[in-house]
Amino acid sequence: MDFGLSEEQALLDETVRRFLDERLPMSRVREVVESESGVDDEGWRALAELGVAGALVPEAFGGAGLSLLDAAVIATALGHGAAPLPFVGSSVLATLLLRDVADGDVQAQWLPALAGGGARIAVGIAERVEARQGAGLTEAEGGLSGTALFVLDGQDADAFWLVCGDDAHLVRAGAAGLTAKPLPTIDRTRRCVEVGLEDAVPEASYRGVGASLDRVLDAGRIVLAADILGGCDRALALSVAYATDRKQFGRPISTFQAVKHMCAEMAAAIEPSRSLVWYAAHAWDALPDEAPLLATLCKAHLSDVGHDVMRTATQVHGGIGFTDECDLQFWFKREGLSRQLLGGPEALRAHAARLQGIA
Amino acid sequence: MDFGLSEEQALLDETVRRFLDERLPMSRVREVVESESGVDDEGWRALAELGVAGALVPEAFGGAGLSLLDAAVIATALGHGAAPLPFVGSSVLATLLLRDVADGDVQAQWLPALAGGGARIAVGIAERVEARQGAGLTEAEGGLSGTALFVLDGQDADAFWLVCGDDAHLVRAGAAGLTAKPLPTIDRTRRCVEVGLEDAVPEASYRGVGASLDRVLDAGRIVLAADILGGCDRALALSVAYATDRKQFGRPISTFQAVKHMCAEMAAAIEPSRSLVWYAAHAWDALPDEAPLLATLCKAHLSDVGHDVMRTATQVHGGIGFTDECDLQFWFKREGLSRQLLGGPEALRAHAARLQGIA
Amino acid sequence: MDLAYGPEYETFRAELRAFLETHGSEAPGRRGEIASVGSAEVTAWQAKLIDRGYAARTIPKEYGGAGHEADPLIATILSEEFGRTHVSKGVGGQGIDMLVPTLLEHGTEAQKKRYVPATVRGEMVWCQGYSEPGAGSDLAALQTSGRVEGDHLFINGQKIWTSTAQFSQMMFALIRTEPDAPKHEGISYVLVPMDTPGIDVRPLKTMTGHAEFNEVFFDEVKVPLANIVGRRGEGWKIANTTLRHERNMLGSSATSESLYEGALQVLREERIDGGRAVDSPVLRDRLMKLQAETIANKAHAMRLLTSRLRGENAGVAGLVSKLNGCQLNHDLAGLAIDAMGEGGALYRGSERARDGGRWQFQYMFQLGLIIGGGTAQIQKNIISERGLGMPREPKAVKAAAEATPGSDT
Amino acid sequence: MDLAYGPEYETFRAELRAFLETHGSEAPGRRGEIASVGSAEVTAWQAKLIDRGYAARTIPKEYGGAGHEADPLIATILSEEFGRTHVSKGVGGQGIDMLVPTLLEHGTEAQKKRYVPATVRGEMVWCQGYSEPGAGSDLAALQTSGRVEGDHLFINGQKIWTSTAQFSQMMFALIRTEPDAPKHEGISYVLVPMDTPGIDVRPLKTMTGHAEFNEVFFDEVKVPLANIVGRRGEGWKIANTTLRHERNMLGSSATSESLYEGALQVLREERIDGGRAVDSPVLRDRLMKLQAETIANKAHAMRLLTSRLRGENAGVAGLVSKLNGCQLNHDLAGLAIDAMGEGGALYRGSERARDGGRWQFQYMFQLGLIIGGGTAQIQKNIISERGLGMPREPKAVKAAAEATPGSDT
Repeated sequence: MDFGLSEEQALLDETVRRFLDERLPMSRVREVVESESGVDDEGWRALAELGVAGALVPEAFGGAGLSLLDAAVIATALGHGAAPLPFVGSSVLATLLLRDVADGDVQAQWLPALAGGGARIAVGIAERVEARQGAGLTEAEGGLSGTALFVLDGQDADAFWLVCGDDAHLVRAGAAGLTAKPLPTIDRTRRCVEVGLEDAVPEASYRGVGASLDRVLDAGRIVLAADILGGCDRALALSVAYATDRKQFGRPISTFQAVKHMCAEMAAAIEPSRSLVWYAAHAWDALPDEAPLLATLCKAHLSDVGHDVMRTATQVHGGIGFTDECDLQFWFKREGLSRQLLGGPEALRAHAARLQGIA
Repeated sequence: MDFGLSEEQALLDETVRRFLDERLPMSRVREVVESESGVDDEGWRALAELGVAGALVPEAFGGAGLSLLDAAVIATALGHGAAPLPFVGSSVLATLLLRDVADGDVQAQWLPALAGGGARIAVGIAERVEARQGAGLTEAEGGLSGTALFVLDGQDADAFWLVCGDDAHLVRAGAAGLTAKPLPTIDRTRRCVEVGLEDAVPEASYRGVGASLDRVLDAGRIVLAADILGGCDRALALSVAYATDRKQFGRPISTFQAVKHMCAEMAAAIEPSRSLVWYAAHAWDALPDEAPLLATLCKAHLSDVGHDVMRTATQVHGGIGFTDECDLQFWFKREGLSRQLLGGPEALRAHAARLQGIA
Repeated sequence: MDLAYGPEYETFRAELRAFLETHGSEAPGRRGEIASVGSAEVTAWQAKLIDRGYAARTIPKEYGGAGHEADPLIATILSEEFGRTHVSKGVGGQGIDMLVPTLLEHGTEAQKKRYVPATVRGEMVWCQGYSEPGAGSDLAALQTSGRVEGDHLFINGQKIWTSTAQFSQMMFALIRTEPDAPKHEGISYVLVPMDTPGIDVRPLKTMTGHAEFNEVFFDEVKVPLANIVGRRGEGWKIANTTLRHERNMLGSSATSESLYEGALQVLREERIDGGRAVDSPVLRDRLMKLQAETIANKAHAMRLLTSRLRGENAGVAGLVSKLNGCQLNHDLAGLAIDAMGEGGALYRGSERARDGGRWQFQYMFQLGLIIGGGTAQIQKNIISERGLGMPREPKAVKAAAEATPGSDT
Repeated sequence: MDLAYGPEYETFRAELRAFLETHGSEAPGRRGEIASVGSAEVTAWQAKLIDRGYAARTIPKEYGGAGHEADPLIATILSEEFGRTHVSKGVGGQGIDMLVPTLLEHGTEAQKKRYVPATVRGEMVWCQGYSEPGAGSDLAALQTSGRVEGDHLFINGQKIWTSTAQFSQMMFALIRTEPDAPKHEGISYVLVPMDTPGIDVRPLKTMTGHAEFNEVFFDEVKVPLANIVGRRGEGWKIANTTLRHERNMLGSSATSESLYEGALQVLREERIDGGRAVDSPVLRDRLMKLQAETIANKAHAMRLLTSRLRGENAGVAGLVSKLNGCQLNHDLAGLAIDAMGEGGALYRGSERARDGGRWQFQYMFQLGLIIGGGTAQIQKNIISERGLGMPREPKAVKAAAEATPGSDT
């Protein structure tokens, strides 16, 4: 019985956090989000050398061959840093699709490039979660047409996984008939795009892979929850630090009951959430029967906890927390996007009920 | 434009409260709830002289001929006193059914007796709100059979209004085939019974009166909300008083931020709720198009506010609030029953959506 | 209970409606829009409104207003009809809403003559200089200083959350002029021309991505002593008059009603898996919960209006509107966002963002209001002390209560 | 990450299961049931359990226990299997869970010999005498006094929230023996025979309608000085050891899991308008929300167990279980009640009340736990100070923090 991070995982966490502290401090994040690509390419390649970009790429393809729990540890650290890096889309969703769905040739072509940080693949899978107006793909005579919204990490991506029903198509960025347009959200640290297709021909198509798609969705939800968790950690740490620094009436506001209790409430919500994220990630790795429910509830729960934590942290910061100058807003907004990606809390809870035959 | 209580209504409120303070203090309430009937008959007759029992009985039948807003003012005062008196069932629901549904003979027979406080009629209408297991009436060859649950003010009632589909039947307590059995709930200040019927013959039956039944339900919801409001007022007043009396560390706990803020949160929830209760009651009297929605949302809202206020007040009282000795429990439990009567909050909100064509 | 306004008022309303129908199209952009402030278009519209008693209604004629008695019902009708038709109510903002009433009460005749008519006409725009980075709701802790030399003050320091500083001609500011006096007594209420050398206005961008506010820096800014309103050191009392005006401004349920209608529309229009969002019982339940609160707040506003009409003190009921309103507005925005799912995360800059990103903006901005303008914590102190008669905290503890988060704004 | 217990432990579990299957029917009523305490049936069952190391496992053999090393995994397996099968875990309560560990750590050899074996066998039942009406969580404010005369203490005062006083032979109590010492130093930890003249036990009925607790009054109750554990005036420190045990006891997720399963069953079985309650998307959404919290708490318990196994300090994670658990349990009960509609208001005494009124009882009782045993407010102080390293409040303000509601229990 050992429910917790291993020494290696603790080290991985520390390594990524230290890297981000040094190479991607918030001053740098602010620069990156103003850039066109919105990604710190140099930082991404450096992190790739630490095994982050290829965390889920098998060792045979030059990756680190890590577990989803490892990926969740990384995601928590990246969330903690509000890192403008294409981890969830390219390193988790796209990589797992390559691993679980693609054939050897395609794997050989893309996985090493992903692991090296030189290539990025975006994923359009939103329609599988909930069909929304103005989106949807159709396939006719080998060509894909339509619109895919909220394609994760799509800015400057080299290729796109596009999901259509139970089928997954890999389309190159340069394919004829494909256009990718920025889709500005409140979160500037991760870029979504809208992919338009007019009879675009995929590089590869895999049909009837619904079960794999669902499993990939589960992984994505867990990793997004882990990212929110990291943001919550940071928001709480910023709040405690601000309360310690900020003086009113000649005393740090951290000595006042109302402030302390708000911080305590954040901690009380965050800690069991961390346990839940670990549990869900471990289940994805080792307890496949439990994984779908845990992934679903985990993402729903972290979305609600994240919302509360971000609001409370903003209140602890007072007026300063409402300014652009205050870094807190980056996590506030990152959580705002994560909450909606791959299913908002209500949709996920309905899904969880169906999974258990309760609905 | 005048949105508020009239001088007469303020006087009515004060009169009922003062009566209850003097004649039904909590020491007396504790005695009454231990008695078999659970009603202070003497107090009820005395209140009848003040026009309370017959508030909604037309003056032609010896009543006070008041409005529903007046009745809501009375209900708030009775809720404030946790009064063990059959107002909601007998003086509101049963009286309105007599007024709106019954014929002149039946009205002449019962309304004066209700107004005088000498007779009580209970109402079984729960099935019209939501059909529940183990309940339901059928009519065959003029006889009623089945079970009516949560018949309000049914202990020692002289007659029962029993609703079956769109029909309303008035059955005397002594009718052959009718049995009334206590249905103990957490709230001991108002008695519900379970009425069993085996081919019992009604004294009068009125068919196809669904619209009237709905309007009576609306009135019942508003009056229950008003009762909850009165309980909230009392719970807040008890909390402020307790906080003022209770000393810790040599100071009244009312001087501490956490205690004050809990009281402020209660007040902030209660005051707009009062405005809503008045609005809904006035709408029932004067704005029939708006009344169904307002009645429905009002009861749902007060149920949620009531739940929060009772919890918060209990916390302000600390361990004492958890004891039987502390009077606060009477309102805690009274709210617990009111919340569920004539529709719980979720059911009412679904109903509100349907009323607006949103569902 | 009578929700009708009565024939006299309905006549007023009918005339107003007719006016708005005929002349509404002449109105400049909506009240508060920055581009139009001080323009000829604005002053012409304002003149027309004053002429009919639709603007500056209770300001005496001698100072450029319409010279009517205060009448809360008329004020409500004006607010309802201009709001309903989305026509500009004319010149608003802190000049006419806060400075003018203050000057009329505390100013010298010279000050009134000089500032009120121009402000009322819309030619002179004001900003408020109260908050400082180190002193939020606790105005007594202000540090911006006014050194008296001869007939002048020399102002040094910094103000923050100054919403219209960039296009104002004047600021009404709280300045510490008596450094040795007890905290509350050392402050003066000063009128500062914004073109005085030494003033530096810097936009303050908020988390919404826009600069709704400014910071204003003062470096040896020289202002005549004649620009002090009331006596030196009396500024604290005078500011409190004005703050009462602000608190009243924030108590309406109109924003909630409009956000509720907007959220309902979002739920009706948004489609999930082919069905409407409003067909989701869970989202609908949240919507109905917030509708009940919206209606309760609307009823509550009618009740408070009635209290004013009757000349009654509304007691604790009069103190809770702001605490409830901002939270409700924030929750309504949150519901609309959730109903849109991923689309709810879209923001300004995206063509696909519904209502131009309104909902995320409101979600953040209303949170800012919960924090700002008298924080939730301060509101709760006020409710418990003034409303419920609970004791003020002992001195050491009181400090704690008031220094809670949000006191920075 | 490895959720398996390993072969050695699975062997232990298998043996335990076999034992429970074979002998479970011999067990007396469930642990904690009042009727069975101290009976021959109980002591026989307890002896059987100790013999196999299933009870009093870590208490040394010389004091009547099974003499094993502490092993959190074994403890977890014991708790899981006894819980799963609803078989009595043997003698529990404050004697074996709190008094015995305290005596083993702080008692004299004579005290250990005299009290531990009898307690472990189930022959001697204890109650706890800490809380007083005027001193809740703030134990330093205790007023029950022990006047020293010769070799004896004479105790006067009152204790409250004494849950098993009516059938206990002994009480371990905190008594102020040094009236002139500073508050924390004047208290002694005293063992009081409950049959001493001058003790009056009165049932304390709670809002649930039942007397889960008692008040105990002392009038010149004469106890030998030899009954003091540790040194006179050391009681505060000793009590804190015991309180830590209590806080650990309250941290499990088993109650939440059981309430979740129960609530799910209610929703599955309850029918509204012919459909199941669980088919209401709104109730289902609430259920799923609480399921997520239940699973999070379960995972969290595994994490804390792992911390203990690793000998790590769990930090802030170790301080949040109680705050979350009681609130979750209260919410689960509230959901079950709402799902039953009017039926949810039925209570003990009604044949129609589902589960004998369990849900209303839990709704109230869990609220009592939120208030009691270290209130929510106190828990938050602990989390922020010990967990987040925020400063303790200055003296005057600290008083405020600790005197918040709930400190009465």
